[in-house]
Amino acid sequence: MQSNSKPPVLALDGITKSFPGVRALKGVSFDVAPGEVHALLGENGAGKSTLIKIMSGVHTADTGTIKLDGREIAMTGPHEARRAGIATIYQELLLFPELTVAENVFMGHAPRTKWGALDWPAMRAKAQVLLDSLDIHDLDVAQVVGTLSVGNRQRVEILRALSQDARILIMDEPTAALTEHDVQRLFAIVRRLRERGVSIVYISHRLEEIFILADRVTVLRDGEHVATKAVKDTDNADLVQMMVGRRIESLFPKIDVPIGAPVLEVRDLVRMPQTRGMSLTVRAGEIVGLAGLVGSGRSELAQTIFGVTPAQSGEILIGGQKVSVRSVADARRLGIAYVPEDRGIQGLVRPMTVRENASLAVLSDVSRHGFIQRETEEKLANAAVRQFGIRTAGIEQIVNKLSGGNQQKIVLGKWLATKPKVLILDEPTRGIDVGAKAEIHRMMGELAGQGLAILMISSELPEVLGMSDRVLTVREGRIVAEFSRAEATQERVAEAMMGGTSHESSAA
Amino acid sequence: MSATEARAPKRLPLAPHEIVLVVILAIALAVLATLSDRFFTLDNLLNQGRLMTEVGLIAMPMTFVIVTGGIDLSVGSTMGLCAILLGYSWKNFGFPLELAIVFALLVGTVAGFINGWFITRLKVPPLIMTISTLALYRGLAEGISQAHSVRGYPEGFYLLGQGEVWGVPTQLWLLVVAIVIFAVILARTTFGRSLYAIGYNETGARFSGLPVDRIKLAIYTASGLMAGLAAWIFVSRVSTTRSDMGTGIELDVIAAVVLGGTSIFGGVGTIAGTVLGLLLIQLLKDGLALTGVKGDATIVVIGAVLILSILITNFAQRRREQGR
Amino acid sequence: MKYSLMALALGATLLSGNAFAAKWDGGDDLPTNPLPCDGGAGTMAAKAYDGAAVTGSVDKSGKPITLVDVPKLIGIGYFNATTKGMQDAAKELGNVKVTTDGPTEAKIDEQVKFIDNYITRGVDGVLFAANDPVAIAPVLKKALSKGVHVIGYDANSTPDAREWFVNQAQFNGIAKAMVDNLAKEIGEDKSFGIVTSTFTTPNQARWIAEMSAYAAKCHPKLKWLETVEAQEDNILSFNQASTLLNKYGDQLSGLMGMTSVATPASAEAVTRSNLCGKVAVVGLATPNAMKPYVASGCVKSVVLWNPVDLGYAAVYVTRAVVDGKLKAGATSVEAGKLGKLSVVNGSEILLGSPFVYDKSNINNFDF
Amino acid sequence: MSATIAQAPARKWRFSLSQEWLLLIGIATLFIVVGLINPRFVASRNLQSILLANAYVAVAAIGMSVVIVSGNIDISVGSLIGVLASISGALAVAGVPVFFAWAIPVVISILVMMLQGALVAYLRIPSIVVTLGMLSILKGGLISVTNGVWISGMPDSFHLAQWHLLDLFIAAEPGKQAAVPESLSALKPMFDLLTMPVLFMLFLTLGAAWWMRNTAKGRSVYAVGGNAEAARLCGIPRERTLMMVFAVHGLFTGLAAVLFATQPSVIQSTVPPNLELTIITASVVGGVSILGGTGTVIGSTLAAILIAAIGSALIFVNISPYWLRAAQGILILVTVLADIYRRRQRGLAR
Repeated sequence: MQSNSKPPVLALDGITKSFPGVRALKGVSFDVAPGEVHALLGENGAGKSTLIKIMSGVHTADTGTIKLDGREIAMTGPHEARRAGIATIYQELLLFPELTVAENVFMGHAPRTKWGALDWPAMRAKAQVLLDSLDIHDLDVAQVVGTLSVGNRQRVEILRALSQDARILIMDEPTAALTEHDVQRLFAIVRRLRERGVSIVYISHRLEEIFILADRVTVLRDGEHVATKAVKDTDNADLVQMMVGRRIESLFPKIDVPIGAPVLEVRDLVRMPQTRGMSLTVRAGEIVGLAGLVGSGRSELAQTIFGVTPAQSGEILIGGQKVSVRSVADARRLGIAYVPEDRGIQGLVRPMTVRENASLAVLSDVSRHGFIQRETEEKLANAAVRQFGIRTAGIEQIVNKLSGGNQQKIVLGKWLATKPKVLILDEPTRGIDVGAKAEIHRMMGELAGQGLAILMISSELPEVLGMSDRVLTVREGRIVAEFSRAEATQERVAEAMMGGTSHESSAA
Repeated sequence: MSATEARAPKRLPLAPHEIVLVVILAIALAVLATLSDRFFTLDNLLNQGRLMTEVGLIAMPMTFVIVTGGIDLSVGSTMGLCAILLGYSWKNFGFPLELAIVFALLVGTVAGFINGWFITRLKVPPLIMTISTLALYRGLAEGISQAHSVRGYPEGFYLLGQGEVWGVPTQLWLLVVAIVIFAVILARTTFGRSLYAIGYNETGARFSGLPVDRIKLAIYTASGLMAGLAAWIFVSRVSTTRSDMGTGIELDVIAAVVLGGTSIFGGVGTIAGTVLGLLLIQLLKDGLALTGVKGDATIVVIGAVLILSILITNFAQRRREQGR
Repeated sequence: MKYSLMALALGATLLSGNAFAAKWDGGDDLPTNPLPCDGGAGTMAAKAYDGAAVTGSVDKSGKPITLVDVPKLIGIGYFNATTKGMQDAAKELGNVKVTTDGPTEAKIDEQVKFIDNYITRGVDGVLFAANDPVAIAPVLKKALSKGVHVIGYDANSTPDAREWFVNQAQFNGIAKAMVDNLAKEIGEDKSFGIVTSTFTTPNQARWIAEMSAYAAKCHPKLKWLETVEAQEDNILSFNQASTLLNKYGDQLSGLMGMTSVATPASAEAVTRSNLCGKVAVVGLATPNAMKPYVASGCVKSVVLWNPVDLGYAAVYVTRAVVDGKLKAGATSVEAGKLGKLSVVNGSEILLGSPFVYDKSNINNFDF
Repeated sequence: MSATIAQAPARKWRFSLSQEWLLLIGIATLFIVVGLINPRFVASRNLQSILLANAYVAVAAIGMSVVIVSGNIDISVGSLIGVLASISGALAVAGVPVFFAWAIPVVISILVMMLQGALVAYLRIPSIVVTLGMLSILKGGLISVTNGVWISGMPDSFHLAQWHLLDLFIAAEPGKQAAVPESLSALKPMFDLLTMPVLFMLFLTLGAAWWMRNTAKGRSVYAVGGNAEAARLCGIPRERTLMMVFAVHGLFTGLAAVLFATQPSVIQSTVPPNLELTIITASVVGGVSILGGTGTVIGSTLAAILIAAIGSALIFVNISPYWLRAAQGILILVTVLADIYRRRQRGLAR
């Protein structure tokens, strides 16, 4: 292992950090060698975020030392970290939507003319050089960031880190919001950076990525360091066991259930520009996987069925009856539920309590003549907490303070309270740790078993393949292929998603 | 284990900011009452209630609007327009007075509806929309009235603004009813819950199937209606109709709502807070005047109290969060 | 912008044409009573006392009394002058204490609240200058019913809401002075514009209506062009006056300022446009604000009563009422250095005829 | 995706241009149409009146735009201008050298605004609350202190707003119309237009636009207004940036107050009614997003001119004065709707 031979560029030793009431880190040690991809694993709450925040200067450690190139440094703020060449790419991309790519890259350290003014031409030129160095050719430095895809926004963040001559790049779940195609491009970029000698701390819940990309892996659990191993010395089951502390039988506990009559039928649904005549059928007890790139129209299709953006033409049938869905309220009444892709914005009202979120989609059920019946509402919320095993201090807990997995369970609970016939899940396990992921998959199986028709949108092909009875692929607003569970393989689905264009070549 | 049913500690009856307000109000009352023996009398307090009714009525829907993260600056102009049309339709169209009142309320409702329609349909930001109609509605009032005031209403008309029912100013009953209705709606109904949800996260509310646009349309319309009601009471109180009625009332209303702890960013606020804000402003104005402080100095005090009360709440909140 | 064009064109067709209306914009529609052209006294029918009576007041004749003065608004030169007159009178009398307090903007509800608070606080008398004659009436009646004497000055309320009103000058008298002076300065067949505060301000509306009636009767060829609103704001007044000058060019020979803010601002506009001598400015104003323009010869005459005297008289009248010296049916009242003032129109005390300041006497005044 | 990329270049440029083009076209149309109806409207004397009398609004709107871009708002600005004008006048009357009578109010303005900035930045009170409170304090305080006495008798040289460009070079005596040399007489109308307030408006607008676009500090305002958290991680602290924003706003407010105070020969020591609304309207009609993060000061200056020109134009086309305010309201609404329509067309609606 090349990484072990060189002295570490960054070494943390015996790091302890407490927050009021919580000990987030208990004597954790961690190091990164030059040109190494070091994966950091752990369930939510294991202390990963705290550790990277200490590395990037957002938090200060209570005890422990941080050494850069063997010299101990005092990390007093993000400024210090940046000066030390440590850059972080957070999960929630921190960009300025109204400003251009070039400006986003150079915000805070823009090139100046000799008069002290910003040197726009130089800024654009430098940004272009950075783009070229990473072989990115579909991004214009003058574009406004707000109009970019998620993948491109992330590239802007990476460019920003590189523009500051970062030697250590911390990436917090960089693939969580990416399409398969963008994931491949990210991998290419990461490899390129590694060749240049940049060290990368890589955090992901997708274990397969660790094996593709990382040199070493460190696992944290409950704020403690469990192990650091070379990737070649470990395997999937081993990692999961270290993370969870117990064995997980299967990530995709698919249960075979009898498939019934069609529940949801969609015919030639049109909503320009993203839904251009789509047809599909989901039957009772069936899980249909919908694969496609971001921007292919998969989420838009779901939102059209759900009434957020009502259809311009085409038919929706529920249980064989033609229905009209003009609003979310219509959809809800017809038994359509949608667990959206963006949990924080679309799925939940995060500053509200568990109780208030749990009842938000069924306010009419917990009220009489428009007055909310507090007891009914509490009963509903408590039932959801029990049924989905939501870890919370109580139903009066503010949702924002819960982990991603628990938040997702609340969204699920909120929509299942509407007693739907059709459940549309959009990226149901994005950014959720392994344990919770398995739990959600298990629930999906159970729900299908109860006769629910489930349409699942996912960018994670293993999830699509692992959970679906049938797989549909979407491209450019149309459904382009259908595979049975037996037919569906990673290659075939991916090829259908890309449409066999030259896209793939640039990713490799 | 995970699925705990243990309830979070019972909520305090009042939010932290409201406690701050109650304390300030109590101190102010105590000090002012010792300084002037005419201040803390039933007569004076009821009279103050009469004087704050218009601002109070408009502050109710304004609380709703601000809770959703919006704002309505056009209320003063709407009030002027309604007042003018009440008098104008009575005098020039020959409407019976009852009809003229209904007409004025209707005009207020339509004025609010127009704000709401542009805001929900064309997505004009509320501040910009209502800044425009602030000018427009006042302009209509001026144009229609041609600067003539309408006077000489029949005696019975003044009962609302100047009379008493069971020893309490008539309009105060209306205000109390409005406060109860709006408070119950905000705290107890699905509508109220929806307002908070919209204020915190409009997209999330939309994706939960709440009729966001219809709710917003409803509250801006309610804002117009209450401005119309305030216009009716105001005309009845001062016995005349002029196009400049209600000028600048929007700032008084917003000051009361904001002092009451409603967040200008949406999601936070209660009617109880707004009522406390109203009382504090009105009683400070009155009490200071009674103890010999001039009007201009009183404005200074109110400005300082506004900033200080929010400051204290912020500090208290931060202390509590750090203590966690 | 296409839309704004359309709106503009539409607006122009719909709303234009007021220049040919018989009456001047900004006047009210109450009956007018123009004075005879030759300067006679005009017809004034003797009228019985039509003011109200105070109930339940304590007899404080000769004893110290506390008064509150609530003008339309505080912070403008005119009411500063009336306040000064009141303080002068209080000092002379020795047994009167007057406080001036009021809203910072001329808003009717604010003024009502101020008076209401002072009634609660307990004063012996309220002096007021009404923002609206009707709107202020209920609170004044309340004062009367609580034994508080109520005396108006400058701007009247309805007579049944106060005891007496100290009238600075009859509306028709002011109107005659203004129009006669204008006609004298610009000539009988010339055109002019008016700068007023707002169309809803009662005194200004009354004056404009009276001027319109008087001009129709005595100066029929004088041509009114336009009235513009300028609040009580000197920058806006200046802008509006400039706009009139720019719009009408040579056509415009005179500007009338209806407030103590508008008149100096109009003079300033004329001065800055280098139109002194070509455009005459006539108007109501306090002498101090007009001194530079009168001195430069840009303004020949300013019409006004003495607001200091007005405030002074108001306090004397109140004292007389409290002492029982001024009762219904009286025909005159003693007012210190001002001498005997006569009672007119039932329950009004007349300060005198409007006064015309010019270069020769303006420096004798300082307010 | 490729479609977006194809039209990507120059989008930002076109966007920021058209924001201002819309207003410029509006102004031009207004002048042409009203000029055809009444040629005196476009006479240089009237143009001068319009520009001169509203230059201070435009200058104040520059500061307001900076504040709004940073995601805040200031409704105390009208009251502060009233207070500063009185201070300026009082200093001049008291015999303080004229330069200090101009400079001291500007310094006070910066300090007051920084105080408000501190409350917003460090104590995290929403700007609307801070400035609403300050509005009350300033408004009441001004009358308490001055008792509403008007200020007059300032020395001639105090009246900065009455200086012309040529005064600086030719006339020794400010305030008087300079004698224009023969050789330049053809240009006289232009020189007449360039009074001090207009020059201030021009240079401050261009200067501020340049600063907002081409300096790190200027861009940091957009950064904080667009995404305060992201800005912090770029080494741009929200707190210090907001302090700077309010200080800059204070500078422009102070200058606006001086232009305001040095115009009339009598200074009213009351707060100009609704001035804050006029200034905010100019910023907002000028295209500054009330949500923060976008907008330019050139737009706000053009909007200030447009609004002022509308007010004057309506008198020139003989709109009944009773309907003047309604017509103004409709025109503002139309401008706002045109802007929203335009954004929609370009898919930029939020």
